[in-house]
Amino acid sequence: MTGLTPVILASTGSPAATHQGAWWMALIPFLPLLSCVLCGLVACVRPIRSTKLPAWITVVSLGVSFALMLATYGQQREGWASGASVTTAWEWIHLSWGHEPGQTLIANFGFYMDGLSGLWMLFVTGLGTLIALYASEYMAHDKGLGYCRFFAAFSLFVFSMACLVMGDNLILLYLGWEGVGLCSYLLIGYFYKKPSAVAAAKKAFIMNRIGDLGLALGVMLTFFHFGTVQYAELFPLVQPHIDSLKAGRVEDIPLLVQAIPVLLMIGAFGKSAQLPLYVWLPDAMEGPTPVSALIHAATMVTAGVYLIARTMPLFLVSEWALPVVAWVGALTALLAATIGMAQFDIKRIMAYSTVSQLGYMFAGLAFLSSTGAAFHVFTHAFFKATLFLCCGAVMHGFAGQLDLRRLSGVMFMRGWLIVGVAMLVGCLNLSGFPFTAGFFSKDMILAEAFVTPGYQLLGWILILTAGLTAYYTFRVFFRVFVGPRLFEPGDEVHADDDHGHADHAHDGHAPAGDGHSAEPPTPQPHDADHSFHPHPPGWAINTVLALLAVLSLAAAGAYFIEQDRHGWVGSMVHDSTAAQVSIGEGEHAVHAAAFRHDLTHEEHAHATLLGMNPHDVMYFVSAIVGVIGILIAAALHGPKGIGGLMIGSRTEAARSRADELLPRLGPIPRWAQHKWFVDEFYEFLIRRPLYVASCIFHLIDALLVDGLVNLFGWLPRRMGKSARRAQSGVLHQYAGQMAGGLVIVLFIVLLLTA
Amino acid sequence: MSELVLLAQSGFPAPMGGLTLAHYLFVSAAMFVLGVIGFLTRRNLIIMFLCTEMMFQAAGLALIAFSRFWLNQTGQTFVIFVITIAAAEAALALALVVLLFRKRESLSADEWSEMSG
Amino acid sequence: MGEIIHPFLLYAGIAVGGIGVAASLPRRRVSPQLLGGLLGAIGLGMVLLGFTLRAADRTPDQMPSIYFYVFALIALGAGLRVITNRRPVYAALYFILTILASAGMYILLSATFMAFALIIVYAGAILITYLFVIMLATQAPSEEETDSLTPYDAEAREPFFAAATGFALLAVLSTMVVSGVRGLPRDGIATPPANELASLPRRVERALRAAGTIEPEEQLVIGSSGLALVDAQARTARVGIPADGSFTSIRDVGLPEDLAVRNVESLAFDFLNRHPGTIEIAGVILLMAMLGAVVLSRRQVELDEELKRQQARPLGSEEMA
Amino acid sequence: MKEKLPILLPEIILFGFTCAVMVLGVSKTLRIRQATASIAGFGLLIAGIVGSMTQGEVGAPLPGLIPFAKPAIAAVGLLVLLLMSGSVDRAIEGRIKSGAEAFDAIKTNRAEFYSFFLFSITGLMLCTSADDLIWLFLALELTSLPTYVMVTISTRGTASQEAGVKYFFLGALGAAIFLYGFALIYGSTGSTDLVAIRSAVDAAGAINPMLAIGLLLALVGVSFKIAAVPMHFYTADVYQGAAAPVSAMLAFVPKAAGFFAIILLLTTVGWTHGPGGHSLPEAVRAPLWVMAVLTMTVGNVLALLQSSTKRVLAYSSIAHSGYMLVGVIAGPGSRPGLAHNGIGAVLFYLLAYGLMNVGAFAVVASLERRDAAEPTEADDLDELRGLCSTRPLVGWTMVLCSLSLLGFPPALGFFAKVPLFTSGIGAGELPLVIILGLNSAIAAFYYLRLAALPLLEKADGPPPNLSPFVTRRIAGAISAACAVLVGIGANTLLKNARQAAAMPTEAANRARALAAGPDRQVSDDQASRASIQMSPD
Repeated sequence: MTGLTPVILASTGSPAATHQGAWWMALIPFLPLLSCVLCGLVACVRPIRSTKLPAWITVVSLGVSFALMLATYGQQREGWASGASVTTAWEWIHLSWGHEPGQTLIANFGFYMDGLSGLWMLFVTGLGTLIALYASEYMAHDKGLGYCRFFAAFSLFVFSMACLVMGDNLILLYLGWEGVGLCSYLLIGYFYKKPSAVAAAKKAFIMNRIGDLGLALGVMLTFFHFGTVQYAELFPLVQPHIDSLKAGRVEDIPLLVQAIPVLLMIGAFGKSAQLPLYVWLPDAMEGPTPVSALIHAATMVTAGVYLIARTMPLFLVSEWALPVVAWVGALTALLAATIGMAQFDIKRIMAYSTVSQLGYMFAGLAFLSSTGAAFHVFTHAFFKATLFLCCGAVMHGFAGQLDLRRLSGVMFMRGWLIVGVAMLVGCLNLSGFPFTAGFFSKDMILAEAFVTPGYQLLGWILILTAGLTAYYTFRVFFRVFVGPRLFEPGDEVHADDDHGHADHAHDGHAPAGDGHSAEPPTPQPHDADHSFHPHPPGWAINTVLALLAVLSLAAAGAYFIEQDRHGWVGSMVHDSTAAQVSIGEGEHAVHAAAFRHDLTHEEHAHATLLGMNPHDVMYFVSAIVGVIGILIAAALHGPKGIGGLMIGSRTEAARSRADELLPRLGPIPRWAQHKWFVDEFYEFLIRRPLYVASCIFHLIDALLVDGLVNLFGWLPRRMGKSARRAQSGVLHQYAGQMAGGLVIVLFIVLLLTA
Repeated sequence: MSELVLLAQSGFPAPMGGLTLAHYLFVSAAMFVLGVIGFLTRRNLIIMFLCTEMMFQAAGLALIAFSRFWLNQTGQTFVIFVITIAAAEAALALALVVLLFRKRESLSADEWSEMSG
Repeated sequence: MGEIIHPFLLYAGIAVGGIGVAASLPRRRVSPQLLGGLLGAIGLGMVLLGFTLRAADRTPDQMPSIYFYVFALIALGAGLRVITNRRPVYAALYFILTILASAGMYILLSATFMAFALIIVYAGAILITYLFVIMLATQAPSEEETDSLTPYDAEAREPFFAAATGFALLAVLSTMVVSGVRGLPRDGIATPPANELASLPRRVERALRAAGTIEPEEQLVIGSSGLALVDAQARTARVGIPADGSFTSIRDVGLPEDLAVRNVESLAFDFLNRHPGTIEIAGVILLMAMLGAVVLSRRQVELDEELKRQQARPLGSEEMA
Repeated sequence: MKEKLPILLPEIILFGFTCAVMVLGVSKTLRIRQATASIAGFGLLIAGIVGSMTQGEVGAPLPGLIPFAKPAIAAVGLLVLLLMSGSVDRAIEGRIKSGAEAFDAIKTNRAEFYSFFLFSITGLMLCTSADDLIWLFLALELTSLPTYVMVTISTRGTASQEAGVKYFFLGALGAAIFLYGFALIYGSTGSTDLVAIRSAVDAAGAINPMLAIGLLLALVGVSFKIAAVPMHFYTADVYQGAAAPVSAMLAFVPKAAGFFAIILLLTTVGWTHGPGGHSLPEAVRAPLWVMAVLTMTVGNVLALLQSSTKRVLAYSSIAHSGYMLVGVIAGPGSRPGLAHNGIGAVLFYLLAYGLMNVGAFAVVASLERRDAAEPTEADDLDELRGLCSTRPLVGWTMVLCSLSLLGFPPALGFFAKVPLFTSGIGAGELPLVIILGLNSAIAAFYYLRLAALPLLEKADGPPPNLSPFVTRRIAGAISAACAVLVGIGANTLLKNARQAAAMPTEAANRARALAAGPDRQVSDDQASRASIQMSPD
C-alpha cells in the first residue's frame, strides 16, 4: 500500500523540489491509529480489559512515534532548508473530470514535513507520550471500559493531530481538524453521566462547528479558485497575488481570493478559542485533566496558529486579514486575562490563561512574526502542560477540589514538593519571569508589535495583559501552594485509597468553584475530624511533572541556539512555507513591515519604543511588568513576611487581602467573575433569536417541507405497495411476469430496430 | 462456384440459403415458445422442467441450423455442451423434485408458495 | 422482412397458432384439444407456407426438402402434446418424439453426429431418467382413468395469459429473426473451412493409394509442425520417398475427388482444437451435478427423531471404538 | 489452449482444492472433516494470490480484467467462506459421538457445502476468463448450478426447499433464455468467439436485428443472475428461505458472474455507437436503460415495506444491481480519467458491494432464537433493536455496513457510488443519474432504519442469542472494518478496476483475430508483440 511518490514542490519564495521523505515517516501518524485500534480491541477482550494495558499501548506507540519524529528530524533537518520532504502513504482522493487545471482534485495521504510541521510534531508526540504516561496513573481509578475508551480517543487524537499537522494538502488537514474536534468532544464528554460535562462537550462541538464551517468553505474556495489543495502546488499559485499586493494593485486580486483568509481565520478562531468563539474552552475543562493539558492547552488549540502559519501566503493577499487577526488576538488576550483574574477554580484560571496566551500567538502571527508565534506555541505547550498537570495532581489528590479558597500550602504537605516546584516553574514561565522560556517567547511577540507600524496600541495592550497574567498566575500559586497547610476535600469523597469505583463523575470541580456563592466557604484544617487524607501523586505523575518542569525551563535554550537565525524555532520556521514571513526580528522585520505598508527603511527606523529600539528595550519592559504583577500578587495573596513563606502567617485559605480591596472597585470584579456575562450575552443575542426563528421555521417546516418530505416518503411506499402485488410467492406467477417482462424488453428492441 | 466445389470437396455441404435458415429458425422459435408456454401453464414440476429442456432443445436446433448456414462446426460443438448442461441440470432438478415430492407428496409447484411479499 | 415472408401471413399464422395452443391447454372442463391442435397446425402451416412461397418465388433450389416439413410437424406437434397432455408420462414420451424429430432435422442440416448423439444422450438417457422419476413420484393409477390424474396435472394455469405472452414472444422473435436473416451474408460463409486434411495424413495417404496416384514406396510428407503438407485450396498433397529421416523425390499430387473430411471429423477438430478448456469445464459441471444429486437425494432420508436417536447411539459407540 | 493455461491457473488450483475438500469431507476422522473449511479457505487464498500475479490475457475482450477480478473474487469469497464456516460445529459432533444427539447431515458434515461453494467460485473466475460464448455459457452454469443445491440444503426448514425450487426452476428458465440469445448471437455473426463477434459486428457496420434480439435475450437471461428487472422476482423469497450465509453468497457470486457476463457480452457491440460515438447501440441502450431504472426503483420501493431483514437486503440487492447497470450503460467512457469509466466503476462497486454486504448478512447469521426446539435465525427487523448495547459487535457491524451500503461518506459505499454517478454524467446519461440519486434517497429510508434500530432504539424483550459460530461475527466485523477502512485506499482499487476495464486496443484485436485464425497457431513473436496495451490515464 505504501507507494512512495515524489512530489515536486515549488516553495513560496524560490521554487525548490521537495525531497522524498523516508517511508517510515508515515508511521508517525499511523502508530497512534494502531494504538487506537488496539485499545478498542482490548476493550473487547474481557480478561485484559481492566488492566493498564491500553495505557501502555498508547505510551509505547506514542513514544515510538516520538522517536521516529526525532529520527526524522535528525535525518531531514538539513534538507528542510531547501524544501519540505513529502511521503505519500497512498493515494486517497484522486478525482478528475477533465484535463484542464482545476479539474482534478488530488488529496493523498501524503505527509509533508518541513520546519513548521516538524516543530509541531515534535511537541505533539513528545508531550503526548508524557501526558499519556501521566494519564496512565491519573485515570487508573477508571480502569475497564472507560480506561480503554479514554486511551483509544487519546490515540485517535494524536493521529488526527498528526494528520492535521503533517498532511500535505488542505483536505487531509481538514480531516485532521475534524478528527481532533471529534476527539476533543469525546474526551470533554468523557464523564458522560455528568450533565455539565455533556453540556460542555456539546458547547465545544457546536462552537467548533462554526469555525469548521469557515475552514471548510475556505478550503472549498481555495480549490475553487486555485484548483488545488496541495501545499506544494498551491503556494506558487498564490505568489502572483502577493506580488500584485506588493505592487499596490489591490484591485487585481479577486474578491474571492481575499475571502479565503477570512474564512480560514474563522476556522482558526474556532479551534483556537479566540473572540468571539472562545467560550467553549473554559467549559472544556470538564474533561479529564490530562486531556485539558494535551488537547486544550498544548496541542489542539494551537491548530489555529498552525493553520495561519501554514497558509500564511494566503493571508498576505488581503490587506486587512492580518490586522483583524491582530486585534482579535490582542483583545482576546486582554479579555481572557481579566476574566482569569476573578476566577476561583484553578483549572478555569489556567483555561483563561490559555485563551489569553493564544491571543498572544495570534497577535504574533499578525505582526508577521511567525517565529514569535511558533516559539510561544512551543514554550507554552510545555509550561501550560506543566501547569495543567499540576492542577490535575491537586485535583487527583484532593478529591476533585479546585477552588483556590479551599486549598492552601499544598507545596508543604508530604509528597507534594515536586508538584509545588513544577507549579512554580510553570507560573514563572507563564508570567514571563526573566530568563524563563515564556519570557523570551513573549518578548519576541511584544517587540514585533512595536516594530510593526500601526500596532503600537496593541503592543501596550499586550504589555498590560502580560502584567495581569503575572498577577493571576501567582495569585493561584500563592493561595494554593504556599501559606498555611489547609484544605477541604472536593465533593468526590471516596474511601481513602480506594479508587476502584468506575465511571462516576470524578473529575468535576466543586460547585462553589464557579465562584457564584457570595460568601466564601470556610475550609477545614486538615487535622479536623475527617476521614479524608489527601494522597500525593505517584511515580508516574511525579516523573512526568519533573520532566516537564525541566523541559519547560530548557525550552528557553531554544532561544539561544542558532541565534543568527532567531533561535532554533526561528530556523525551523524559516525552513517552511511560513518562511516568507518568519523574519521575526532585526532588519528582516523591515522587509516584513515594508512588505505590507510600503514603508521605506528610514520610516521604519523610526519605529521605537520609548525612544529606543524595541527589540532591546522590550526585555526590560516586559521583565519589569511581569515582576510588578508578581509583586502585586504577593502583596494581595501572599503570606505575610518572608518568614511566612515557609509556614505562612495567613491563617485562612479562603480570604486574602485582596478581598478588602475588592468592594472599592465596584461591580467590576463581580462582572469579571461572571466572565463579563459573555455567555449570557450570547444567550440573549444568539440563542433567543435563534429560538424564535426556529419556532417560525418549525411552522414552515411542518407545513411545507414536511409535506414535501412526506410526499417523498409516501410515493415510494405507494409504489412499493403496488409492486408488492407482483411478489405473490407463486412460482408460476413469477415465471409469467418474467416472460412478460422479456416480451416487453424485446418489444422495445423491435420498435427501435424497425 | 469454385468455392462451392471447394466446400464440397472438403467435406462440407453446399451453402444454405437464408430462406431455408428462416424455416428452421421459425421451427426453433416455435419450439422455444411452446416451452415457455408449458413452463407457465403446467403445474407439475417435472413437466415444467421438461419444458425448459424443450427450450434448450430449441436453442440446439437453432445452433445446428446456424452451424449449417455458416458452414462451421462451432454451432454443433455448442450443442454438445448444451446437451451436457441439460443433462447436469436434469440430474439436479430430478433429485430436487424427488426431495420435494417426499416432503409434500405432491409434484405441484403451487405447494411451494409460502413466502411472499 | 417482405423478402422472406409477408408480414400479414406471419402474424396471422402466429395468431392462429396462439389461439390453437391456448385452446388445447388442459382445462378442468372439456378442453378442445383436437381443435386447438388443428388450429396450431394451421398457424404453423401458414407461416411455413409463407416462407416456402417466397422461397419458391426466388430461389427454388433453396427450398427445404419435404422431410423438413414432416419433421417440423412432428416436432412441434409432439411439443404441443408435451405441454397439453394431462399425463406426465405421456408428456415425457412425446418429448422423446420431439427429440427424435429434432434429430431428423439435424440430419437434414448435415449434422449427422449430433443427430445420433442427441438420440442416444437425450432420448436414451436423460428422458429415461425423467420417466423413472415421473413413475417414482406418481401414485399408481387406479382403474378409472380420471382418478389417476392429479388435479394439478388436469388443469393448466392461466392458459390465455401464457399463450398470449408466448405468442407475442414468438411474434417478436420471428420478426427480428426473419429480418435478421435477410441481413446475413448471402452464402453465409464467414471463414473458409480450415485445412483439416492436413491433420489426417493417414487418411489422405490411404485415399491416394486407393486412387493409385502415388507409388507404393512414396509417403505423405510431414511438415515440421507435424501436419501433412496438404493444400486444401489447390487440392494437392506433397509426397516423397522417405530416406533416413527426410524425403527424397518430393512431388505434388492431386487429391482424389471423393476425399473429404467427414462431419464427425471436422466436428472433432472443432471440438477438441478450439474448445479443449470448455470440455474440462463441462467435466467439472458434470462432477458437480453428480455430487449435487447425491447430496440432494441423501437429504431425503428423513427419519423420525426417535429412529435418529437410535441410530446415533451405535454410530457414536462405533466411533468410540 | 496451452497459452491459456497460465490464465486459468487460479481456477485449476481452486478445482484441485474443491476435489480435496470433496474427498476429505467424507473422511471418518472428525478432525479432517473439520479441516475442510480451512482447506477451502487456503485454496481460495492461493487462487487469489496466483490470480493477482496473472498477466492479463492478450487479445481477450477485456484484457486487464483477470488480474483485478480474480483476487477480488477470492477476497470476497474468503469473507463469505468465513461466514459459512463453523457449520462443522464441534459441540454437535461431540454430542453425536456421545449419543446425546442424532446424527444430522446438515450440522455435521458440510464439506460438500464448501465444495459447492468452491465450484461456484471456480465458475465465477471462469466467467472472467471467458472469451467465447460457449465458455461463458458453461461458466455461468457452473456458477449457478451449485448455488441451487446450496440454497436447497442450507437449512432444514421447508422454506429453504421452497427457495430452492423457485430459484432452480426460474434459474433454468433464465438459462434457457440466455442460451437462446447466445444461439442467435452466434447465428448473426457466425462465431462464438467474443472478439471475432466484435470484428464481425464492426465489419457489418449496422447492428443486425437478430444480433440485437439475441443480445437482449442473453442480457435478460443473464439479468436473472444479477436479480434485475424483469428477472428479479425470485430474489426476496430465495434470500429469505436460504440460510443467511448462503444469501450473502447469492448476493455476490451469481451477481458478479452476471455482471462479468453482461460486460463481456456488451463488448461484442461495444460502446462506440450513438450520436457521440460513445454509447451502446440504441437498440441495446434503451432496454438496458429501462431495466436499470425499474431495477433500482422496484428494489428500493419494495425494500421499504419489508419486516424481514433478509428481505430488505434482498430487495436492496436488486437496487444495487440497478445502480451498477448505470455504469454498464455509461461504458468505458469517452474521455480518460478515473471518473468516466463506468465499467471500472461497476467492477469496483461489485467488490465494494461484496465486502459490505457480507457484514449485513453476517448480522442475521449471527443472531438466533432458541425458543423453538431448533434455533431459528432472528430475521425480523425488530430483532435488531438496541443491538449496539446488547450485542455490540453485531450491532455495530449492522450500523457500519448499512451506512456504507447507503453510500454514506466516508465509508466504502460512498467511494463506490461516486464513480457510478460521474461515469453516468460523463456519458451524458443525466436523467439516469438523477433517477439514481433519487433512488439513493429512497434507499436512505430503509438503510437508515437498519442503522438506527440497533443504535438508537431500545430493545424490547430479551436480546436474540448469538449463534454458536464465532466465525460469523468475525466475518461481520471484517466486513464492517472493510466498509469503513477500505474507503481510504479506494483510489488505488478504483484505479485497478479502471485498468481492468480498459478496452483492448486495435492492435491487440488484430493480434487476436490472427490468433483466432483457422488453425489457431499464434507464433510466439506475435503474442509477445501484442502485449496488453491500455489507454493511458
